[in-house]
Amino acid sequence: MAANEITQPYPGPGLDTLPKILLHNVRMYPNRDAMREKEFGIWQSWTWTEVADEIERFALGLQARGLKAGDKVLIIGANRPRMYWTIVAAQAVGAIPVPTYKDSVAEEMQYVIEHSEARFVIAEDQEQVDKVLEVKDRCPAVEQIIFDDPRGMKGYDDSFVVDFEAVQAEGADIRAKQPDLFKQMTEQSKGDDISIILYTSGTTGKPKGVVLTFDNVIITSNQVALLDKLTENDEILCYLPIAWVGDHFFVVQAFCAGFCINCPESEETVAADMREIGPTYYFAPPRVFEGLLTNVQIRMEDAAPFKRRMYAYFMDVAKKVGIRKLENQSVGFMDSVKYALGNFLVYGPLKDALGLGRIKLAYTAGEAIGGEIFDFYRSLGINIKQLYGQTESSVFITVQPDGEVYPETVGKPSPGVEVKINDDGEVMYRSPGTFHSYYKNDKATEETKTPDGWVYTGDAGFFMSNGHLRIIDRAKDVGKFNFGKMFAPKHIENKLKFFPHIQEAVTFGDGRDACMAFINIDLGAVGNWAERNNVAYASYQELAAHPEVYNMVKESVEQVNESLLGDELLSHSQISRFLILHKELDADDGELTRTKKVRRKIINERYKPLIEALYNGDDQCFIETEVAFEDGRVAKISGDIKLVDVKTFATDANVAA
Amino acid sequence: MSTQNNGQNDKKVMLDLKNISLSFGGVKAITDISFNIYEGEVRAIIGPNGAGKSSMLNVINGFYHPQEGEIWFNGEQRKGMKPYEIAYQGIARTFQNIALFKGMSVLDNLMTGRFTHMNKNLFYQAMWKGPAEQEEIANREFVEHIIDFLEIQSIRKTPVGRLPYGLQKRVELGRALAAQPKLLLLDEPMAGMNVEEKEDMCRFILDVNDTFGTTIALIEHDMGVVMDISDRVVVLDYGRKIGDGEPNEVRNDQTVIDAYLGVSH
Amino acid sequence: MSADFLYTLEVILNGLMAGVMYSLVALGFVLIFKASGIFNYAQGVMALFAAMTLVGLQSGQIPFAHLINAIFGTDLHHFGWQMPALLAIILTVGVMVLFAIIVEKYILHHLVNQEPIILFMATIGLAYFMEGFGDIMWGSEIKTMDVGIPSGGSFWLEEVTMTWAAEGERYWGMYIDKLDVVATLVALVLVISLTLFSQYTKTGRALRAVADDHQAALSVGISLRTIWVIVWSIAGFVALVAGIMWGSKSGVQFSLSLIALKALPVLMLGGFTSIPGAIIGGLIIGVGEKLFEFAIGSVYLGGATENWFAYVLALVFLVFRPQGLFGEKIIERV
Amino acid sequence: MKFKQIATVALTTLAVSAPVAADLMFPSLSYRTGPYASGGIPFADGYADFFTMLNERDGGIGGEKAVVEECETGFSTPKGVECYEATKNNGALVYQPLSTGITYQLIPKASADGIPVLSSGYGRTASADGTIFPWVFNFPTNYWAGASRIINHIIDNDGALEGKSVALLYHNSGYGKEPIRTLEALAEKHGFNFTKLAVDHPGQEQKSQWLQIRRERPDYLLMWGWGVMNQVAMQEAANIRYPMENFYGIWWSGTELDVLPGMASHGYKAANFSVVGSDFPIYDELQKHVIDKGLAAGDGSSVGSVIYNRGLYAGMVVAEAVRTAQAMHGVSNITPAMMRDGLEALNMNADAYARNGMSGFGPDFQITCEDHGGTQMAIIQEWDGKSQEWKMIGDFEAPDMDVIGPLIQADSEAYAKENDITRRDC
Amino acid sequence: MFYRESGDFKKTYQEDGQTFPIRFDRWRYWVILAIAFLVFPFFMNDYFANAVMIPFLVWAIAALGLNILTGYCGQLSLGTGGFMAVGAYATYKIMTAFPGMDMFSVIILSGFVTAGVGVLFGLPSLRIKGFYLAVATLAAQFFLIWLFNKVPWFYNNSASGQINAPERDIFGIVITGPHATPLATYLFCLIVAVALAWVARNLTRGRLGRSWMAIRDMDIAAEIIGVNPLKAKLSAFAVSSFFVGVAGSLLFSVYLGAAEVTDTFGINVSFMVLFMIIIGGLGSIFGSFVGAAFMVLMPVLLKNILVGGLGWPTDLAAHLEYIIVGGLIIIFLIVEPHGLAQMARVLKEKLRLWPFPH
Repeated sequence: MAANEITQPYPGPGLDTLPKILLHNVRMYPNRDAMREKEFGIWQSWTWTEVADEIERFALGLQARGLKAGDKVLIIGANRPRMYWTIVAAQAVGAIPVPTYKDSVAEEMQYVIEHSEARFVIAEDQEQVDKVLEVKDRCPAVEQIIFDDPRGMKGYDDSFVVDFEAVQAEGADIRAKQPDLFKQMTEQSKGDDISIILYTSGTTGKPKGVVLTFDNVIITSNQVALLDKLTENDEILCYLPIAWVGDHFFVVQAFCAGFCINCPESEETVAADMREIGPTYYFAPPRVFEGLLTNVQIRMEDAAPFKRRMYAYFMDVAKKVGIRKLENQSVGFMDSVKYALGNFLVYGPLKDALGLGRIKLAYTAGEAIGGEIFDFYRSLGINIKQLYGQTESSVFITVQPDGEVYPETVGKPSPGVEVKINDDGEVMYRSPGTFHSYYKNDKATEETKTPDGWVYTGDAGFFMSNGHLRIIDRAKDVGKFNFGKMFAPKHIENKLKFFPHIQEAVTFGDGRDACMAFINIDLGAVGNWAERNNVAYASYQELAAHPEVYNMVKESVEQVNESLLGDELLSHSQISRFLILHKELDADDGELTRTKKVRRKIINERYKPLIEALYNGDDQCFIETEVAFEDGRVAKISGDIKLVDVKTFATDANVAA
Repeated sequence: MSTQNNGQNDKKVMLDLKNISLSFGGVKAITDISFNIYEGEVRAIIGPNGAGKSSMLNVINGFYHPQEGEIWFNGEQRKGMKPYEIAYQGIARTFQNIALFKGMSVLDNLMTGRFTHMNKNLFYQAMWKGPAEQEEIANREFVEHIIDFLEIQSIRKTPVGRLPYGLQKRVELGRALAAQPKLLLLDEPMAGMNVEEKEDMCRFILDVNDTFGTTIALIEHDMGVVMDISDRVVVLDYGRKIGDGEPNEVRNDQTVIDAYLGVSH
Repeated sequence: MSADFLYTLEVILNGLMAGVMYSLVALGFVLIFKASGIFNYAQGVMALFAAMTLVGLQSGQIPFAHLINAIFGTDLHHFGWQMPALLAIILTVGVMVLFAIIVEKYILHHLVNQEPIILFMATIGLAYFMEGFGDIMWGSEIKTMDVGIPSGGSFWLEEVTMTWAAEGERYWGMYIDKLDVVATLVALVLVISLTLFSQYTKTGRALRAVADDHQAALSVGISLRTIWVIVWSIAGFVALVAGIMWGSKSGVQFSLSLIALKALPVLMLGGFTSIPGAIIGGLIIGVGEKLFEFAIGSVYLGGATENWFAYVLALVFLVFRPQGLFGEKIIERV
Repeated sequence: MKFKQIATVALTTLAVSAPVAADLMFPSLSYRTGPYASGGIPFADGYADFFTMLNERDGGIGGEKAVVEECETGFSTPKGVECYEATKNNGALVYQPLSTGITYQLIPKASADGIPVLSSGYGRTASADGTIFPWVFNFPTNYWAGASRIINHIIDNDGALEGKSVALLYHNSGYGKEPIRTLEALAEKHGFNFTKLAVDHPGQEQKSQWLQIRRERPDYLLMWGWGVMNQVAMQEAANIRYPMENFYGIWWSGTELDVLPGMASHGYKAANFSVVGSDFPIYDELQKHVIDKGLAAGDGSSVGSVIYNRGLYAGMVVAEAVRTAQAMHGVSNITPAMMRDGLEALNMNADAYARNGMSGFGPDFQITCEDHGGTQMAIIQEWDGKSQEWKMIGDFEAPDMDVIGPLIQADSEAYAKENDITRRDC
Repeated sequence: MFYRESGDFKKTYQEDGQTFPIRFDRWRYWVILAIAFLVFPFFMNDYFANAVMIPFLVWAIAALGLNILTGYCGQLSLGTGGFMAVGAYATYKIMTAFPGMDMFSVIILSGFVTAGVGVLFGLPSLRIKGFYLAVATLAAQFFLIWLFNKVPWFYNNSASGQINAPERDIFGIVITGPHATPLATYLFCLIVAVALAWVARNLTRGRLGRSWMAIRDMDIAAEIIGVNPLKAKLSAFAVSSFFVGVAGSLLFSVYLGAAEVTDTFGINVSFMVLFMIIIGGLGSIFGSFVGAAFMVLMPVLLKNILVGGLGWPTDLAAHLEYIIVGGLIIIFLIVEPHGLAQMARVLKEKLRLWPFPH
């Protein structure tokens, strides 16, 4: 595919680093809000001028404390303005910010600190500081910890653990003496300098540090901002981990377009904060959209019959009309009226309740999204689009252009990106966002990036006739049935997960004769159902084993089978048997990644008896597993698990076989 | 953690109770008790049920007036003050049975705690715009820090009646803190709490003592908690003082063991 | 004895009698408040309704005649019988029991565990309802109550006392209304029987249990609903007695419901929960207001002080004893 | 938002239900409920029945149908005002507020709106002065005249009052207080002791007052009572054996309901301005055209009673005034202003009474522009315990105008001054 | 359903603390005010003004006053009628003593006089609580009525003891007396009512209001937090009486034009105002208005339906009115003991959550 031309790489001439863009924005939008954070009950706001001032003082303070160009600055914390300021402040000094996941345990953190050789750590609060202190002995490079929230920090060693404001105060002193120092500092770096290192969670093995240059992130971000016509009037809510490339991408886009970044009060209040802010631009992985939809469905089930009927009726209208309206296709007059009424009665309030009332544009990426989920949002009039990307590409590889949104594809290559499918069916790309390298891991860099700049994505996919890319699965997950047909587990799992009562699913089929499935029920949805139907249960395990629950899941699986029938490539992947796991798959037990992706290898090992039982045709199987609690204790859960057959639907191919 | 910061060298007596006796219609609740509270310390009052602990707190915040004895606060002897006057002196408290203002939100409860720090007159309040609003905002800011401190952001506007017990206790602590007291009296702050809630509460108490430097006097039944968080302990039994000292001393005091620890086991 | 002294004595005696009449109404309040914590403002209207029912039954009035006539254009008035007083009283008691059951079932049952002020308001609503209902049922004209209670001054007493006054003074003997004497006797019997009832019968003990502790009462297997019906029935009966007394005195009509207002200061004085309090409070109020009117009101203040004096007396009293004469001491706990 | 919606509903309901403006509309501010219903019902019945009879018999007045629109006041002043506001735009010709309180409130309102108010035997006595109160009439008599008439009756029958004592037992309200000033003036003139005894609404509790009466034994007792107060007073009077022949009531205390069964009230007297009894031709007409046809306003029990008669009388004078107005202006469908003219030219002579089949029913009088009070004559009636009937004693007689005249003058001038009214020229 | 709250976020405490933090509510509030000030005047006639709007506004002010005392400060009072009488007689005395004074000043002065009397009768509240206090306030009710009935000075020695409002104006517009136009009286009452509602909101949202509510909810805790019960209760009595006095003043001077104390300010007035706040909602300014609307409009509506619509005899209708009002009060209390304001709150929450049930 030919690359689209890049006409305007930067938001303005010479604005090739974030600090430079920051100063530019101060000139452009001195009094517009650049950042807000819900704190102390209100949205504390900083204009671009104020943000620049904060960053300047901090940067000068950091430098005064010995931070040098090329040093790594580890950032651990939630989405708080100071964490973001730290990124830019470090970059201004010429240092490299390394954001990391705040919920990672000490050992995980130790690896990143050690590997990145960070000299400075910026930690949000006492909890994070304690974590760093715990591993400090093994990470001799760390010289200083700077904390944001002074709560409980009184008794700490002042020489090693410093208050963010104290650093800023030092910076302010320097600025008083050298008013132009900061500006001069920002002049030092250029577009091809390293801007940030993002550690990927990695479904396998240790995290890898993806090194991205300013050009990587700024050019990519700017292209998408231009494409989507983002302006300084937009609003976003940053609630995803700051170490995730998506979140960083947001920040860069906010800098490029000059719009405002909003930080939630806490993790628990994200939904409420989202409702208050009403972002116009929104980025969420499919599971967030799934979660929202599940939530909507659960809540609607509790509604009075009248409301339920009204909801069902208007959702039907929306399905018929909504997407057409969104894509500016003609709609009948009566349908328009019905849709307008529906908008008043259902869609409007619904979107508003979800905080999506002002959305101009929403993106989802990271995993495939269920078509039904996708259509649900689009029928409500939310312009949600899929994109395809990864950390290594500074997010964007392909994106769905307006008016060409198909649930099963991830769109066309975004501006400046070239995409091809190699002989193994793996998707490859080359773009301005292509990462610099893996930090201290040349081997991995070489394995992933060809000398001429093409990058292996690790995903299997193909171009459809309309020029859209369709991703089937992780390339290494895609397998083959014994009878030679393709098996794409993720695809089927996603279909299963669309049902509100199914939280997680794992399918098996590679090198086997048929497709089998593990199911995790959604405790919220099923618990709600149990409550309404007076089903008593004491634990997840008990609820999961309930025959009624099995029936419910069985119906869902059969529906999935039926839908698979329509897809030529996958019709033979119908699930023939399944079981409901006695425990929830958990990142703490290593079964999921921190971003809640299934770790197949571990599951294959841990639940081998169950898999075998599925294929053996047993009705029941005993299993014992270890679970880890938050405080580190380990316990065992065991039980007999019921295995169930499911109806499959005959395809022509099957019949022929 | 709290002890390490309380320099034991320059002990300044904040509250001094001298030979206090209190009786209700002939029934002696407190008999000739004397003890003092140093500035900045966490002082625990313990004792079996009916030992006169709550009466002691009630004497300190002026709800009861002892028949005999002297009360010295910050170097001044107190005479016949009403509880609300004592609040103005900088003593705040929580109650054993939660005494929140049920009809108000968490925020309003805490703002009520700021009462002694607000003084705009009726006319300004009737007009609102101007001084009254400014005063309100200034105090709201203070209260918001307490909300943040106690991690009760998400229930800010919830009517307190709807909150679970543990949170209500926390809000009540918040209300007392909002008064920026010099001396904070806590009447069984952890009664009826589960282990996790107790841990939280301990953390808050220590943090309060640590962050704001507030002197704390508390009544508590959970001996483990008392020994952990207090600097000094006074032990009461049948309205008399039977022990006074640092947790370790008290723990090993035979009278105390006999009277209290022995009984409770 | 000087005439002034005798007059004063007369005023006091009459005050005591008036006080008994107040107590009769106050009793109904106390009974209900004790057992259910409800401040039953409708007590006065209950007295009116009971009296109306009694007179209506006695004279063979057709209930709702006016309404029926208005809707169907008929011309109904009376059944044409005259019922003996005793039978009418028994039937009226039955009506009051029915009333109690209806009140419990349709109102109180739905208001369990509400705040006192809400229950209070509900009884005001009930009072309004009953006022309209009674008028529609029995008509709003003044009716004469005649159940055979004597009335008028006692000539015997007048003649006896006439000689007491000092020579040459204008004195015409002591005046005491026979009706008041009867009322006093009835009140006495009522209080004694209520006391006996609550002391020596199972139901009575249950009532006391409820008054002390709802939970405890439930735990010994007494249905709160039954108790409430019983209490309201008794209160209805007391209302009937009050209605008969007041009705004999001033005719049965709308104003009878306003006697509730007379009972309130009595309650303040006597405490909401004490039966002896209601009696003694009534006597104090009765004597107090008559004496004040006699000695000060009509002389210096232009009269008609009785309406407010009782309240002011109760108010002043309460300032010094906030829980009333016999009310349980309010202990504030921290 | 909610209350606005309710308001709208209320307004629309009103619009739908408002009666069509009648040809001759007579609002009746009746009180069939509340503590004084027993007095209010007969009057309202009599008033309504009279017009019903005219409609049935004559097809109305001068060919125009008469419509009586009742509005329940419950004897409450605010409700009365509300009734006035609700009915005044429906073409109301004349208001009879039936309550001194309501009359006081309506005087300025009706004067501003130009609708006549007629308060026969109650209301503001000074409104007899037509130059200050152009829209208010209070013929044939008033409380001051009533008080004077009673005192005159006592003097005429029992001799001079010099050194005697007269007590007034009054309803502690505007109504009850009305005669005080007159009686004080009369006490001065005739040299008797005057004592006031106030009884608070509603009047069930009079023990203190009666004990006082018993102690002080006033020679004569006057009563300005209403409703239950009358019955209780009568009972108490009987109880203390107050001599009934020395006990006088005003017309609102002189009804069948106010006396006791048997001989207990024998000899009790009351002033009145319409006579008692049903021995008049009008009753035949009523029987024929109203009661027999089932058109009676009430249940019939009040027909013939004292207050029913007063209702009839009120209807009759209004009808006469309408006829006068129709004759003056030559139109049958008159306006309130014409009604006023009719009232100001009303001449209630023997012919007029006879015309209505009510010969001797009330005093003769002639209303003029200046004089809105008429001759202010009243009659005394006495309760006969044997026949259980009220009997008229004596005739309609005028009050002591030497005393009342200046009082009216003074009060109307005070009103004029307070409200900045200039005396109109007649 | 109507609520769209996305993007309505607060950046200052001022915004967060405003009376209507939700955009839609704010907007609705202004629409109602606009209707009241700009639309209703065009439809104002005698009946609408005198039977509906003016009584509604006057009673709403009285209800506001009582709500401050009972709803916010928890002091149950049955003396409202008496305090209204104080306002009315103060107005009468001021109007006749200072003929040149404008009506606003008259009304405000009357309010202050009532506030003083209120404080006097509020003194026992320090010792007496709950129903005892309610009954104690009846002493104020009866005593004041008796006083105004008895002492001729209060009614300038008029023969009947009635008081009449002379004609007074403000800026040349006649407000009282028979020549006042419905439009003028309506607007005057409206301005007073809106201004007082605003003041009530201001007082209840701040330090003073919180001290009242603290006393109401838990007086011991309030005292320990620094609230002087004497000051809190007496200030509640003063403010409440001010409002009630203004209502009494308006009732007499603007609405009725004349008054007789026993009849106009009797005990039933006290109960009616209490009904208003119970039905409207204790501790709610909005509730005071709805409660007043309910109690004023309900009888008008019933009368119009029963007498006007169905042609029933007036006495039957009046009795039925009692039954219906009484019955409705009971039903209201059963369905929603916290009044219409609470219903509105629940409804609002439901609409905010719409289409979700929770």
